Parts: sequence; structure tokens; C-alpha cells
Amino acid sequence: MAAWCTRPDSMRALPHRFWGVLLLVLLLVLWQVTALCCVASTNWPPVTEILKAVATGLVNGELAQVFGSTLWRMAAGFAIGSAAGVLLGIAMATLPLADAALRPLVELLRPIPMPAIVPPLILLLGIDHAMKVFTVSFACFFPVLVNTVAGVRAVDPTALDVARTFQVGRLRTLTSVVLPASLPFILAGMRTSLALALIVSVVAEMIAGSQGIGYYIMTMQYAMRPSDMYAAIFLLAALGYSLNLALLAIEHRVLHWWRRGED
Amino acid sequence: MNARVNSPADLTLSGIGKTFGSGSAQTEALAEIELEVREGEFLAVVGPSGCGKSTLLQIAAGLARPTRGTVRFHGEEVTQPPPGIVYLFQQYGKSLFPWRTVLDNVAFAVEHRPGMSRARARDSSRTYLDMVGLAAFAGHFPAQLSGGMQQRVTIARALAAQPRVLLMDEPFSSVDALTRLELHALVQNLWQKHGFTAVLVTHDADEAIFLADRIAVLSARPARVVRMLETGLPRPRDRLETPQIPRYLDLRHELLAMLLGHGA
Amino acid sequence: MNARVNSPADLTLSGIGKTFGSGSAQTEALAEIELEVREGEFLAVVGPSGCGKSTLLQIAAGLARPTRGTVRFHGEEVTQPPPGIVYLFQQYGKSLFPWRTVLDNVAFAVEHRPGMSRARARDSSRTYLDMVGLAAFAGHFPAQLSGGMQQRVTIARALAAQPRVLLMDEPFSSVDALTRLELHALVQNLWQKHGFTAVLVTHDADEAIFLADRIAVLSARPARVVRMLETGLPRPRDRLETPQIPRYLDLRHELLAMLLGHGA
Amino acid sequence: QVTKVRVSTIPIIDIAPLQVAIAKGYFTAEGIEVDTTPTQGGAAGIPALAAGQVQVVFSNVVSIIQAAKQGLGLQIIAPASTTGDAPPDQAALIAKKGSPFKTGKDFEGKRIAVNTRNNIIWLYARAWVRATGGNPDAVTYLEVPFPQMVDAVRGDRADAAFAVEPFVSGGVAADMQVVGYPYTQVQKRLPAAQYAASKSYIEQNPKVIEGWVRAYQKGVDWVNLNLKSEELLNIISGYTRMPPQLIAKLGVTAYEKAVDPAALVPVVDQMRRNGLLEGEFDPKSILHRTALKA
Amino acid sequence: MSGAPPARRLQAWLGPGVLLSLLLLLELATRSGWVNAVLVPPPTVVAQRVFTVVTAGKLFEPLGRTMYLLAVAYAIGCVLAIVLGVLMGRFRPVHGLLEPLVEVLRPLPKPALLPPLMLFLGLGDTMKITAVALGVFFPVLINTIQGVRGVDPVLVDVARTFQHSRAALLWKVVLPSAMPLVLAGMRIGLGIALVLVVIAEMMAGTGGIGYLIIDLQRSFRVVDMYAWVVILAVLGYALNEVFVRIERRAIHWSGARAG
Ligand SMILES: Nc1ncnc2c1ncn2[C@@H]1O[C@H](COP(=O)(O)OP(=O)(O)OP(=O)(O)O)[C@@H](O)[C@H]1O
Ligand SMILES: Nc1ncnc2c1ncn2[C@@H]1O[C@H](COP(=O)(O)OP(=O)(O)OP(=O)(O)O)[C@@H](O)[C@H]1O
Ligand SMILES: [Mg+2]
Ligand SMILES: [Mg+2]
Repeated sequence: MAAWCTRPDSMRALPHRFWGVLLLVLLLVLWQVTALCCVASTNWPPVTEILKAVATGLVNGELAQVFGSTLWRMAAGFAIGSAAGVLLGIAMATLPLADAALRPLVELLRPIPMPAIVPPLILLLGIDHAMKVFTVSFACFFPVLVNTVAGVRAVDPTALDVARTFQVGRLRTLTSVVLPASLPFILAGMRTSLALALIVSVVAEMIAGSQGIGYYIMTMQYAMRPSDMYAAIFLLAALGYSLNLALLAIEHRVLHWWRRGED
Repeated sequence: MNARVNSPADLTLSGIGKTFGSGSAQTEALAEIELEVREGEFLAVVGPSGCGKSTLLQIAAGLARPTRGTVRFHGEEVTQPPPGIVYLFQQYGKSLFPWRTVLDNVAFAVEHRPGMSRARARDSSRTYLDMVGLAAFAGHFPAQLSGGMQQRVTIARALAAQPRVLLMDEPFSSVDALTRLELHALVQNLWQKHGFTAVLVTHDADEAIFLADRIAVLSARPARVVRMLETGLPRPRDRLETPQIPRYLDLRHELLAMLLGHGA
Repeated sequence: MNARVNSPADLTLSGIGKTFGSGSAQTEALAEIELEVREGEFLAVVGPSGCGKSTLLQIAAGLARPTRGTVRFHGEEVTQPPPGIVYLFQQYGKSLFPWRTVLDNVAFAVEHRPGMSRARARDSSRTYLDMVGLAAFAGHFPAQLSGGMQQRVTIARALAAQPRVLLMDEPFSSVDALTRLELHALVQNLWQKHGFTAVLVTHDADEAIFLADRIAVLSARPARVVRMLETGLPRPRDRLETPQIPRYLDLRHELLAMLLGHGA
Repeated sequence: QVTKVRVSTIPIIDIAPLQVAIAKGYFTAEGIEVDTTPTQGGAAGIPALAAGQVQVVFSNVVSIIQAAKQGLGLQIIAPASTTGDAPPDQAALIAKKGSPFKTGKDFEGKRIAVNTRNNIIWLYARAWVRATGGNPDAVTYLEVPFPQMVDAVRGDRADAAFAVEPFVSGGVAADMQVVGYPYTQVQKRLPAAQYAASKSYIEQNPKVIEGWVRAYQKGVDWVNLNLKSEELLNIISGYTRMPPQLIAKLGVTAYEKAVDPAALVPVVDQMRRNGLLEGEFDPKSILHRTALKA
Repeated sequence: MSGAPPARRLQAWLGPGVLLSLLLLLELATRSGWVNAVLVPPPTVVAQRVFTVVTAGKLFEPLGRTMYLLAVAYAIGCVLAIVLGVLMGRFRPVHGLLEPLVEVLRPLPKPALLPPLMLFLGLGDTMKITAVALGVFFPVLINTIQGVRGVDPVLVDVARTFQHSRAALLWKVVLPSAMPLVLAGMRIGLGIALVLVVIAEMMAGTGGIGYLIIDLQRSFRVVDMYAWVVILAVLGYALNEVFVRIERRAIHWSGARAG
């Protein structure tokens, strides 16, 4: 039974991520060894080479510039997509007509992968920032929308009646009751979107443009500099990891009042 | 005390009927309710489970519309929550805003009123928190309080709105038995002090007898008022002594016999 | 009746202590509990909020381990839930499986036993559902029942396991006052019929007096047994008549005075 | 006053003259400010051209012909890369060292990796198989991105790959060998890639296009004169991100200043033969006069 | 408000109405030359082409391939994620062991993983299935962990007090309680899977809808391309609808689902 309710004390003694980080390190060592002895491919450089490339890229500022350019675009797309998702989500959850009007459109657009609609995107938005920011917002939009709708619908009618019995107006009810009450859902949607935003900005940069991580990865691959390519991928993983942690920390602060276990 | 019981009608429900759904899925919750709530009195409404007590109270509060009949508050027809009537919900867990501190939850009742600054709203809220004995917890969040304390916050919030009528829907049913006894005493004191009109919906015969001046007994669905009892017990009432008074024991016997439903 | 009260000890708690956390965040919930539960009796445990009643009951059920002391069930030490002891949870809403029908929820108690086929498990479950008056609802899902009905399902499930000891943690606190009265009668009847040992944790003085043979009163945290009352009221007890007996009124006065905590 | 011209490019050695012309200020001298924007091949570049988002696009000849045939209204204004009279090329068919493949016949029933099907690499892989005595339909063509081709051959997931530089040299330096140079072996002086602009833009801005081509041709002249110069290597390294030593090893070959209309005919033939083109098509119709001037 | 039939009928037609008017607008825009008809063909032309594709029976081969890849990859991704999710949600040490790896891999764009995937898995279905399964894996995993964590301790204690074994606890209590969240994750995963299958077919294609779309795009056969994009959208819509129905039946007991 012990393992079910409490974990063994030997495990608890160490911070529980220790073993996970150890596993990660072991996998990297395995990579290093295979790269040196068994896998004869330029596309599988030793980890030490990659780390060297990371160091060089960081020291000469190139990687910082590459990442900065992606982050900026990602942030813009994320902000626009999330805002649109929240606004439309509230509209769809509170106005049955808005829901009826928009739902089929939304559900049909959702499964279309971005590379399939590059030509009309280019036609409407060009091949620069606008197009990339749009694709990022488009991807961020759906999780936030779906979660906002679910969150607003889950607001307890009692909370709305409280506002009514105290004569609180509709707009104020929206901002001071509905929005905070659905915040946990909205933030969960935004966390999904954040990972998507990173992925989509990188993919968009791979298709067109001369900046950012995606372009850097492609160029390095075509220039036969796989170590530099993997350096960018390593940093990308680190970036994604820390962005998620950052949003979790924000969530923790904003939602300190929200306890999951409770029904 | 008796002056109150004979004062003019404050809130009048006449010919109230309510039917949910339509066609074959129709539920008639309220049949034809006639009820006069007198200014300043403490009225309890008891009735079997699901008979329509909450529906009735929500209609009285203007939170729901009746299918038939009218509600008048000081002569004016009630079609939406009117100023002066405040509804106290059963589920304190759902009616407090978990993202607001205790103080700001109370302030919610008044902060939006014209001419009310945030600072003033908080000041007056503090007074009411003090009345329910929670001044020390102003900065806490609801989740940090016990159930009984949370329900006290909702009481403070309701009072902060300075209602003329306070409608309470089973406000004590979700707290533990001991806390319930404490809250009974608290509500009785506040009511005596502030002189608002109180309507209490409950399943609990003891609670109704202990708190109310008059008790309206509803039938099973569709609900009608089948009896109106005057308690006539002296005030202030005491948790240990009052239940030993013969009049109390008689009322209890009568009410329970009716409710446990060995017929009507 | 009195034969029961004097029967040998069935479940013995000796020197039970429980401390949560460590270092500065330590909470001592139970100080040093000595308690003998006699075979076939109905024991109530009352005490102030948060004093450690649930903790005590969980230790007795083998669901939690004490920091100090031992629990013995018929002489054997309890370290995990032993066959023969069943725990009835307060939150019926959380302790029923929403994805199982009412019948299958009851069958959960026995379906895994060796030699028990699914059909037989269901058959016997039907019998117990019948006992709590829910035979007609076998195919419903818990969400389709009222709170009182749900709690009846958990009672049927507990009985289906044919326990020798039934531990109940405030089983009636989340249902409405009238339903509570009905459940009191139901539990009393089932207990008289099946002859299991019953331990009931509650906040409610009336409930404890009405149901129990003996009442253990706990102090505030860290809990100790500060009083043990014998009710000695005749059985079967009746909801209308029993509370009018002077002995009942005396017990109620005594217990409430203790619990409302004007000192110990 | 200065006219802005956006050029969609691919960051490979072939656009060296364009980059030189930018670096040396030849465009500025013509009153043109060129701004390059890399895309992943013609699939993004040509729609951008049609949408008016870029004015000039670098693309392989097959894509240009296909786009023109589908009515996207574009014309070649200048040559970009042309193969020589004899091997080696920048693109080669490679296989594992010691493998027995010599001719197209040997590849029947085998797998050749190409970057995309229905495009120039695929087209000339088929043409080469046929030209060297094999049946192109008896060969399987796998889509593999250029950087992964050597891995695919090495891992026996393909028998050969039609790869481009620097992957050809990289493979040969390790464990690959060149089987053939399909471009030149099928067609000498193959006009592999060109710069194109949209018809409407050309009509509205004939002077700009002329100036653009003049500046570009100056770039070609400079490159052809400085094929081995350090400066050229640095310019190429700047946009391809390949180390200059690697570029030096690969070698930069001379560039053309005009497109030979006759050279387009066999390309169109090959496309027709392999099902990429149906119906009438006159290659001259897609050549703007600036592409013809020597 | 009172649920009168005309109002409800209006609502039912509103969505398709909005869709149709948008298409009509597009039709006018392309016909009148506002929008470059070569890049964005009129919807009627595309609709005609969809009709031709369907009636000529050219639909099934690519659709079948795409669906096959989708089904296999989706099944693998879901099963792995649920198994690992239950282990990670239930056992802290397993969680500690795998969490950093998961969190590092999760935000990586799958196209960036293509080089090593191709190196080790080749170009065939194995590679594509792995890439897609990986995309399905993460949302399902995360939701499963959350679902398993959210199992009410009271339910676990119920199983214990009735003497159920650990296996039964897992099977009868933990899995069903986590089911609403697992299914929600699987629904997100389904959307991602379709997008990824299509992208995988685009990147290393030998067939399927994705390959067709990219091939048609590269050869500028825009009408055909849009015909397939429309087919793809309808496929995604239909898959989601089917899933939602199954989900509703499977967890009819859970009131929590919305959206
Ligand atoms: N929105 C609704 N739609 C349909 N039926 C409803 C609705 N609200 C209430 N009802 C039905 O009307 C009847 C009365 O409900 P109500 O909640 O007023 O009873 P109650 O006396 O407050 O019950 P309880 O004792 O459980 O608090 C019930 O049968 C209920 O099912
Ligand atoms: N897992 C735990 N970790 C830390 N402290 C705990 C834990 N469980 C209970 N406690 C603390 O132990 C004390 C006793 O808790 P318990 O739930 O047993 O009290 P109770 O008498 O059942 O309360 P109630 O009247 O609210 O049911 C409380 O102060 C509680 O905060
Ligand atoms: Mg009610
Ligand atoms: Mg407890």
C-alpha cells in the first residue's frame, strides 16, 4: 500500500526532478557515445560539438539575435490570438446567436494545417511579419477560444445571481465576475497556446523569411553545419521549458485562490 | 415583538404560479401561492424537499419570473431584483468569489453604487465584517476560512447592502450542526438590531421554530401554503433554554408531524 | 439492549496519537485516545470542529496509520483496512462512482470477492438496495438521484459488504434536515436488524443522543476523550416522541453545554 | 528617386551574382534598392510574385514553366544558373562507395531519392535513367530533403540520391561516390534556374526591369572575373552561412548573362514526356526580352 | 427566449448562413477581379472540382492512406500516453524520472525533429507514424496525468475499505475517473494528429491528402489544391463530430463537459 499513498522516503529525500535530470544527462551521454562510435552521419554530431556551438553562438551574440527576433513575433501572435480567443469565447459563451453563427466556421477552419494555405496567406498578408504573426495568432486562437467558452459556461449561475441581487450591471458583472471566474480555464488554454506559438513561429520562419530560429535551423542544415542547427534546437527546448515554467509561475500567483481538488 | 407581527405588508405575493418546461416535460412547481410578508417580521417557509421553496424565494427576489401572479414590494411590482431586497444563497462556497479577499467580497455589495469610492466601500464593509466577528480575517481569501466562517461572510455582505428585506435560502444547511447553532444566534441578534424583514426557507423544523415569528408550511409539489403557524415564543431566544419550553415542544411535534408527511 | 452495551470489546484503540507534518508545521491532531468499542453497540463520537474526529475514525478503519498507539480488531492489530470493517464517508457525492449505475455501485462492495460471479453480486446488491428503499432506482446513475437518495446508496453498499463494524463519518451532515430524520430512522432499523457494531462521528447533539447507546465526547485539538455518556433511552426510538422524554432533554442540555464550549 | 524591388531567393551558391550586384552597389547605381527575402523554394516564392508581394523571384525552370502554364502570368527576365558543357555539376547522382550502379538500367527496381517529385530534380533523374538505357517507370522515387539524402543512402533506405552541393561533396568525402551528373549528361548547358517577374509588373515598369537586369549582369561579369577571389567567397559565405573554405572546395562556376531560347525546348520536351506538361506551350512566350540580350 | 421554434430554427441556420455568405462574398471578390483568381479561385469552381474528385472515385485512395496513417499513429500515441500518464500521475518517482524529458521535448517543433527522426527511422511510414504519434502523445499525456492526479482520494479510500486490490483500484477507479480529462486530451490530440499527418505527408510524401495538396501547390494547380483543402477541412470536422459523440456517450455521467 505504501507506494499508493506515500512515496518511499529515500525518494523524497532528493528533489524529485533529480532523477529526471539524471535521465536527461544519461540520454545526452548516450548521444555522445553513439555519435563518436556508431552513427556515421553528419546529421548526428557529438553533443560536445553542439555545446561548443551553443557557447560560440551565445558569445558572438548571433543566437541571441535569432531568438530575440522569433520571440518578438511569437509574443505578438500569442497576444493577438489569445485576446481574440478570449473575446470571441466570451461572446460565443454568452450570446447563443454568436455561438450559432461562428461555431461551424471555427470547426471547419480548425483542421486546416497552415502549410496547406500558404498561397492565400501570402496573397492577403504578404510573406513578412504580418503573415507569420497571423499564423501564430491563428494557432493560438483555438485553444484559448475553446477553453474560454468552457470556462464561461462553467461559471456558476449562483455567482451571476449574486451580482444580480446586489444590482450590479451587466458589463461590471462580466469584468468582475465572469472573467475572473473563468480565468483558470483561460490560463490553461493560454499555456497550451504558448507551446503552439513557439512551434508555429519556428515553422513559419522555415517557410519564408530571413530571420528567426526557423530560418537559422534551415540555413544551418543546408550549409552542412548540423552542430549549429542542433545548438538552436537545444536552446529552443530550453526556451520552451522556461516559458512554460514562467507561465506556470504566473498562473500560480494569479490563481492562488483556485484549488483544483474542490468540486 | 407583537407590534412587528401586526405591521403592514411589506412584500406581497399574490396568485403566484410557476411551471417549468413545456409540453409533456412540464413541471408545475408552484400552484397558487398567496403570501404576505409583514414589515420587520421574521418569516420561515418550510416544506418537503423539491416542493418549490427556492423557486418561490427567487421569484420574491426578482431573480426569476413567475408564470402567473404578481409580487409587489411596497406596492410596486417586482420584475427584476429591486433595490432593498437581498438574496442570501445556500451555497456559500459558490456565492463567495474565491479570487477576492473576505473584505472585497463584502465590498462587492456596495462598491458599484454611484458615489461610492473604493475606500469608502471598504470602510463600511469592515464595519459589517466586525458585526459577524470576522474583522481579523479581512485580508484572508474565502478558501482559507471554514464553512461556517464563509457563511458569516455572505451574511456580512448581505447586510452591507442595507437591505429592507433579506431572503435566505437554507443558509445554514451546509454548515456543521454546532456552527449552525452559533449562526442562528448571530442572525437573530443582527435581525433584532437592524430591524430588516427576514424570510427564511428551511427544511429544519427546529431552525424555523427557533428563529421565526411566523412559519408558512408548504404542501408537496405543486406547492401551496397549507398552514401558517405563529410561534409566539419570547425573545431573545436561547439555544439551551428555549427548546425546553413546552410551547416549543408542541410546535415541534406539530410541525414535524406535518413535514414527515403522515398525510397533510 | 443492555446486553449489547456490556458485551466484550470488539475494536480497541489504545494510546492512539497522531501528528501531522513535521518541524514547525506540526499539527498534533490526536493526543492520547483510549476507546473500546463493544461488539454490537452503537457508539457516537462528538467533538468540536477540526478536533480530529475524522482522523480518529480513519485510523480505526485502517485507512490511516497512527503516530503512536495501536488499534486492535478482535485482538489483531489493524495496519490496513481489515475485512469486516467498512467505512462510510461523509461526502456521498464523492464516494459514489458517477460512471456506475446505482446497482453497480452497491455491487462494488462484493463483486471482487472470490467465488462471486457478477450475477450473484448484483442479486445480493438488489436485496440491499431494497432495504434502503431504492429498488426502483437500480438502473439510475448517482447524478440522477437527490442527495438523500445518494447517501442511502452508500449505506446499502456498506451493508452489502456485511460488515461487523460500520464506521460512519458524519454521514448525515450533507443532506437536508428532513431527509436526515428519515435516514436516522433507517440506520436505526438496519442496525437493529443486522446487529453490526456502529460508530458514528457527528457534530449534531440530537443525532448522537437519538441514535447512540454511548457517546464519547472529545476535547478540542489535540483530542482526548473527555466524557463518556450512556444514553439509556428505550428503543426503538421515535423521532416525535423520544425528544420529549425528560432524559433526552437533560442529555441534550448537558451535551450542548459541553460542545458550545462554555469551558470544558 | 529610388525604386524598391523585392527578390525572393533561396540562400544557395547560385544567387552569387545577385548578391555581388547588391554588395557592389550596381543596383543602387541604377536607382534600385534590392531587398532579398529567402523562401523555401518556388512554392512560396511564385505565389508571392503573383500576389505582388515580391517583384522578382529566383526559381528553377520547371516551376516557372508550370506556373506560366497555370496562368500565373510570369516571365523570365534573366538567367540564374546554367550547367556547363561537361561534368561536374552542382548536382549529382550519388550512391554508396563500391555499389555496382553505373547506368539507368542498373536502377530498374531500385530506389532513387529526390527532393520533391514532379520537379526538376525528379525530372532529370528520370531523364537520366532513360538516357542511360533504363526505364524510368521501373524506378521508385523517394522524397527526401537534400540534407537527409546521404543518411538515406547510407542507411539503405534509398539506393542512390540525386543530391546538390554541399551534400554531394560531403558525401563523397565520406563514403559516397558519384554515379552520374544527370543535368549535363542529359542536356549540355541546361538552363536550370532563372529570375522571373510578373507580366503586369514588367509592363508597368519596363525601365526598372531593364535597370535591374543591367545591374545583375554587371554582377555576373564581376563573378566570372573573380571566381576564385576571397571577396566572392566571403560574400557567398555571408548569405549561405557555409564556411569559405568549403565554398572554395566546391568551386564557383561561371554564370550566363542570357537565356538561350533553344535550350528551353528540351526542358519542355522532358516535362511533356514525363507528364508535367500537357497541350501547347511555346517556351519563347515566357522569355522577356531582357533575358535574351547577350 | 421562451424557446419558440422560429427562434431555434433561425439559430440552426445561422451558422451555415454565415458560412454561405462568406463564400458568396469570396465568389464575388474573385469573379470581379478584386482578388487574384489564380491564387484564390471562386468557391463554385472549387466546389465543382470537389464534386468531380468525389464522383470520379479519386477520393478513396489518398483518403484511405491518410486515414490509415492517422489511425495507426493516433492509436499508438494515445495508448503510450495513457499508460505513461497513469504511471506518472500515480507514482511520484516515475513522474520525477520522466517529467524533465517530457517538458524538454514537448515545446520542440516537430519539423525540427525531422532530421534525427529520418536518420534513425528512415523515410517510410515508421518515421511518419512516430512523428505524428509524438504530436498526439503530449496532450494526451498531460491530460492523463492531470486526470489521474485529480482522482478523489475519497474514491481511492472507498476501494481500500472494500478490500479491492491495487490492480482493481487502477482499473475500476483511477482510469474511469480520469476518463473525462483523458478524452479531452484525446480530442485535442485528434486535431493535432490530422494536421501532423498532413504535414508529414507534405514533407516526405508518397501519397495521401497532404502529399496531394503540396504537390498540387508546387505545380500551381490551385483549383485542385483547394478542392483537397476543402475535403481535408470536412474530414477534420467530421472526425471531431464523431469523436464528440463517442465522448458524450462514454462519459454521459460526467456533467463537466462543455465546448
Ligand atoms: N430551471 C428548472 N427547470 C425545470 N425544473 C425546475 C427548474 N428549477 C426547479 N425545477 C423543479 O421545480 C421543483 C421545485 O424546485 P425548487 O428548487 O424550488 O424546490 P425546493 O423546495 O427548493 O427543493 P429543495 O428542498 O431541494 O431545496 C423541483 O421539482 C425541480 O425539479
Ligand atoms: N493530511 C493532513 N495533513 C495535515 N493536517 C491534517 C491532515 N488531515 C487533517 N489534518 C489536521 O488535523 C486536524 C484534525 O482533522 P480532522 O479532519 O480529523 O478533524 P475533524 O474533527 O474530523 O473535523 P471536522 O469537524 O471539520 O470534520 C485538523 O486541524 C486538520 O487541519
Ligand atoms: Mg431549494
Ligand atoms: Mg471530519
